[in-house]
Amino acid sequence: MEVQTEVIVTRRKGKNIIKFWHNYRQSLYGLIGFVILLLFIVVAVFAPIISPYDPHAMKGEVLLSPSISHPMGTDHLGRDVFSRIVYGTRVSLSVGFIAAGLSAIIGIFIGSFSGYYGGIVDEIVDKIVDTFLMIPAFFLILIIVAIFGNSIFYIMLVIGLTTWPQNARLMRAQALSLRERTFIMVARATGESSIRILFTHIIPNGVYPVLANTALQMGGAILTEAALSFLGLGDPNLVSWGKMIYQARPYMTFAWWTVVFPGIFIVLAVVSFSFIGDGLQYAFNPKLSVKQKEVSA
Amino acid sequence: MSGFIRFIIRRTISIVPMVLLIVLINFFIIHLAPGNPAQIISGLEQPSREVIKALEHRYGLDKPLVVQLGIYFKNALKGDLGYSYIYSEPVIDLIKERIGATLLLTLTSAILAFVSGTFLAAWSSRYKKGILDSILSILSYVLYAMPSFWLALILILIFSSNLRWFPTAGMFNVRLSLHGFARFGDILYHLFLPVLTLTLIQIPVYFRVTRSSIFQVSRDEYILTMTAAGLERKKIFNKYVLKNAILPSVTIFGLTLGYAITGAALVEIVFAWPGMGRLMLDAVFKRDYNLLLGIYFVLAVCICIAILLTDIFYAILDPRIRYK
Amino acid sequence: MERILEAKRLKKYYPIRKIGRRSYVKAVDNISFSVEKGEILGILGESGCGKTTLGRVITRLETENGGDIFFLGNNISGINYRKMKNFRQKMQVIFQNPYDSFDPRMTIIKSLETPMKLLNIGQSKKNRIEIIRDAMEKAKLTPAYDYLERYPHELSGGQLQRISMLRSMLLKPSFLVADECVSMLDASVRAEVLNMLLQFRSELETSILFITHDISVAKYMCDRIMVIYAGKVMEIADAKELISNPMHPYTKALISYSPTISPQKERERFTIAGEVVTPIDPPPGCRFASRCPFAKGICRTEEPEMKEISPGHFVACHLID
Amino acid sequence: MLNMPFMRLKKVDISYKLENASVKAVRSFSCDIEKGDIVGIVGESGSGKSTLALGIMRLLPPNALLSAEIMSFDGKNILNLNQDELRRIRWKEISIVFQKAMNALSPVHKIFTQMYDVITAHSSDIPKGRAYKMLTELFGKINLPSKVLNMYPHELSGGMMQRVMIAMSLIHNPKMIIFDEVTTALDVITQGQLLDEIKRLVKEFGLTAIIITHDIGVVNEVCNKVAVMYAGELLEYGRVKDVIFSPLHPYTKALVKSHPDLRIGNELIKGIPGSLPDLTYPSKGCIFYPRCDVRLDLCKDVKPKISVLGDHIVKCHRIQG
Repeated sequence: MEVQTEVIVTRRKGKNIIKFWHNYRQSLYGLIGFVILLLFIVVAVFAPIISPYDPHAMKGEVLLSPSISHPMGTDHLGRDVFSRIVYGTRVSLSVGFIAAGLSAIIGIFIGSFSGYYGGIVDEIVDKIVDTFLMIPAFFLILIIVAIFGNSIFYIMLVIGLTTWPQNARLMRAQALSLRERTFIMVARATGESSIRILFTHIIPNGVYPVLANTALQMGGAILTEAALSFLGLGDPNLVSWGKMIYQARPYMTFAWWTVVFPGIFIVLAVVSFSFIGDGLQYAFNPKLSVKQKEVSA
Repeated sequence: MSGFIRFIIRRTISIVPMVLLIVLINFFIIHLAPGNPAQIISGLEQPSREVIKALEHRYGLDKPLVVQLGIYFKNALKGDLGYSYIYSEPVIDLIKERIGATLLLTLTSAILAFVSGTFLAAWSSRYKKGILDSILSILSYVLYAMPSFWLALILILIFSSNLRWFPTAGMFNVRLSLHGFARFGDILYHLFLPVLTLTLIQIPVYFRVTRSSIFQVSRDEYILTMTAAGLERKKIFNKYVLKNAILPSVTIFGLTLGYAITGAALVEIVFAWPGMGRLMLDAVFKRDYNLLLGIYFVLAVCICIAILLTDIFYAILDPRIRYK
Repeated sequence: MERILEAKRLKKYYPIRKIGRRSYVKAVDNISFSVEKGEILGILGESGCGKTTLGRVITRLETENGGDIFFLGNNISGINYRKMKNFRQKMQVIFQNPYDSFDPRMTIIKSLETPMKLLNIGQSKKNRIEIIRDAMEKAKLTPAYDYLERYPHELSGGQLQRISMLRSMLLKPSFLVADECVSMLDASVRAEVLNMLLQFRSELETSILFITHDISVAKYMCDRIMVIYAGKVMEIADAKELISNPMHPYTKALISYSPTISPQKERERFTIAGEVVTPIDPPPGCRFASRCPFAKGICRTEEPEMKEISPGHFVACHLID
Repeated sequence: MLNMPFMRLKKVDISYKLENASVKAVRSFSCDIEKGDIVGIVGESGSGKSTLALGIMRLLPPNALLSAEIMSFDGKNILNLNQDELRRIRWKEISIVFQKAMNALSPVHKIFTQMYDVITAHSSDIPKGRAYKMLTELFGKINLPSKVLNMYPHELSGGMMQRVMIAMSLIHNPKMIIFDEVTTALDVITQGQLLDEIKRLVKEFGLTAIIITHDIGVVNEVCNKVAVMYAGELLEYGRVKDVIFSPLHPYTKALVKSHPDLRIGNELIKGIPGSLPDLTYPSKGCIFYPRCDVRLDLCKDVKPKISVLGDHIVKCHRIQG
């Protein structure tokens, strides 16, 4: 009998994933974003194979306009713009994933603890989150990077450490409303411990908006890194899209391609993450409460 | 009405801990930064022993950390933000000179974005699921994803370098010394591209929030009541849907200002706009921490005030808020 | 008779923040009662009268501000979470909203099995599943696996509420709080749930605190009924006695306004005006005075004492001697 | 159309188009309403009663499909009216009061503003001063103080808001008002007060009313006729005293039996086993067949015809008319 239940549970879990995908597909944007992101991942992983030239090699002629041998032209040092963009994908994607991932983890924990336990700790967390949300995080990131150094790990870490309040606020709101839900009361009344409730009920049920927001934050992190690089604060050892724009700016008026192409890729990457956020919202939109609505209607 | 005044007082008080928190962040950054805090505050590369002594005394740097924090608070709230190392001037004076230009840019674009974003949302919601709606929606994603500095560069490329319609840089023409109305016009002329850039990148936020809010409000029960009562559709939309649907965008107006001011700083650098962005860039390059922290503090306080004002405006629009 | 639960002068105040002075909603104010073994005590009142708060304080989901609760001879007021664990199995609760009583991400079997596991019922998972299946079949939720493998949103409200009752009953509690457990259900399913509750009572001799706003349901279910208004007890009596011989003006109004399907249509209404008041910093005197058609001077200055007017029938009203 | 009743509905069908299914919410609903009637439409959740009300008002959402043989009101065919004609009929001839009074008015406009807009929607040349006087008078009739006009919806209690909505429905002296679950969210006493009010107003204004509810008790309190709906179909229709006190349809009988009542003896109430049929599928036989305890073989595949016994209508194979 035990076996039978187990089988059933796993079967249902598989079904959930299918259902998730079914819902996700409802969003055309989500689908497009997913495809673009897949392409970007492929480009990032296979950068050495895809790029026709060494991104650092200053072999070609200076400021060549786009042609067959240099599809996106060359920059002021004769480096192939396309190859540099391909390598830049690595930086942007890793900044997006790691910074936003960190931000999500911190946000989920702080938000769910503070929302579920409430009390004075919650009030303090709420004030801190409010403050962080109002004040432009970018300036804080800028200051910290300017003072403490600008390696890519530092940049990711700082972005993660300064953007969690958004996630914390979403998670806190979820925890606050879940706390009043009947099944949480039931769990308390049947003696489940607070930690257990937090990890088996609150976080699994409330994490969805945070995940959708994380997709958006991945795009945000890419933009932040680009802006830092544009200010000359990017990692000096890496090729990044923002840095390409920064370096090409003086030559912009007679070599538009050096500025335009990297920018287009930034936009494309950020848009794909926004699209995915859109798709996730469809997928997570809990239709579980449909019946409840029918009753109250 | 006393409820309203009480609300304003309560909101004003609630700003205080935020300002304190910002000061706290600044304080910790100064102390965690490499180098001697006294040196940072002095704004000198190698301040003399006397200067350090004097600063240590003035800012209580020889006292325990808690006392230092207290002194730092007192100074910051008085507007004493230390000296700038590159300009050898009090940070607060440098900021005072430039904050006007930045606020002009930020507020103009924020208000324009609010108005046009809301208008576009109202307009496109009439053609729900049509082509126009789809185009606007995709456009909103793209604009949202656009780095402000890159959009600024592209606009310069098109409108200044190629078409030569607008100037590439500055706030006014330094070669002409215009006065009165002509000067005002000149500033507007210079303002156009930077404001356009900033407005464009902010429109998506308002557009999307208002659009989904119109969609939601249209399904609210009171709209059904009004329809049942035989009100004309146009009147229902213009009076009842819009006023209710605009509330979320008013809320985010304050919260978006932080985003706007970030964009503004970057755009200022591209357009050589004589605001805080330029100052910030200099500070970054020459590692003028004091100036950086000062800028951060002042901007944060400005945003807090702006949010307070939007909250009050919101309370005027929504009668429910005062009693919460 | 064995006394299962006794509440003495229970209080629960909620602070309201205002600039200047602190106000309190006195949701439960000095309420005392007791429940005997196998008895169903009805707590009857309108929205906001404090009946749900009372249920939550008793089940330790909220902490009281004063008073004592004796459960199976132990004082459980102010008891900490760890110690309460020993009583969890003995005291269960069923809530109003069946759709929300189950974690939407868990199958029914998981929701049923978890509390049993936590409270050490059944030797193994297999054993527990067998117990659950048997209980399901006894409650005519058959075939059991048809329900157990499902997610809550795939079941109807009536089914969920019956499973929710089953979940509590599997723990064999000696005391059950049923908080408006049928108010969200349709008439045709409501009867099934009520009858199931009655059946449990007779099988397990479980005492039930039956919280409801519906006097007709209270009459059907309860042995005794306690009427509360704005956080205070107005009247308490044997169910039949209370309905046939209500003494308190509020009880009279409740009975008079309750819709009925009896043919004698033209009854005389015992009319009262106004709406339910929230007890925020309530003035002295009887809480019902502001709406009572017979209120005298004393009703607004002095709080009425509980008086026993016939054996087991208590009323808090100045007008009754 | 001389011998047409005041309102005639014949074979009204309403279905909602969903993503990959269509829900038949109302199926072949027919009934006649005479002038001065107070008709209760009673049914459980999912019975289609509220959808029917929206259908009569022609206020269905865009994904709903309405078709009917006849839908006439006061000699007018309301099935073929265009948007503008509908707009002119709404509120002048028929008005509706919704269940959730709290959400039925815009939260950011004062009540007077909204009332005034409703006034000017049909008579544009009324100055504000006169409208104010008119509304004060109207509010007086419903026991509402005129200061309510200067308030916002959130400042009122549920009962007050429901009164405001009733006042609003009366502004243009309509011939008919539909009350859609207006007392469902209210407390017993407030509900009773409001029902008394409605009864009085219907007489005073010479109205015809439809009262939609899930509570047969409410029907018995105010209505003279009742239509029993189940899963979108009308199963029984007639005078209250016939339908409730000597029901013919097994569903109505079961519904009455599942109703705990204060004034009827302490007999056992009984639920109806099973649950609502899936409305996405067309039903071949009697809609109540799966839950019926007196079903015949015939009921499974053959739709019962409407049997007319005087002014009592039943849809059941066991009843021959």
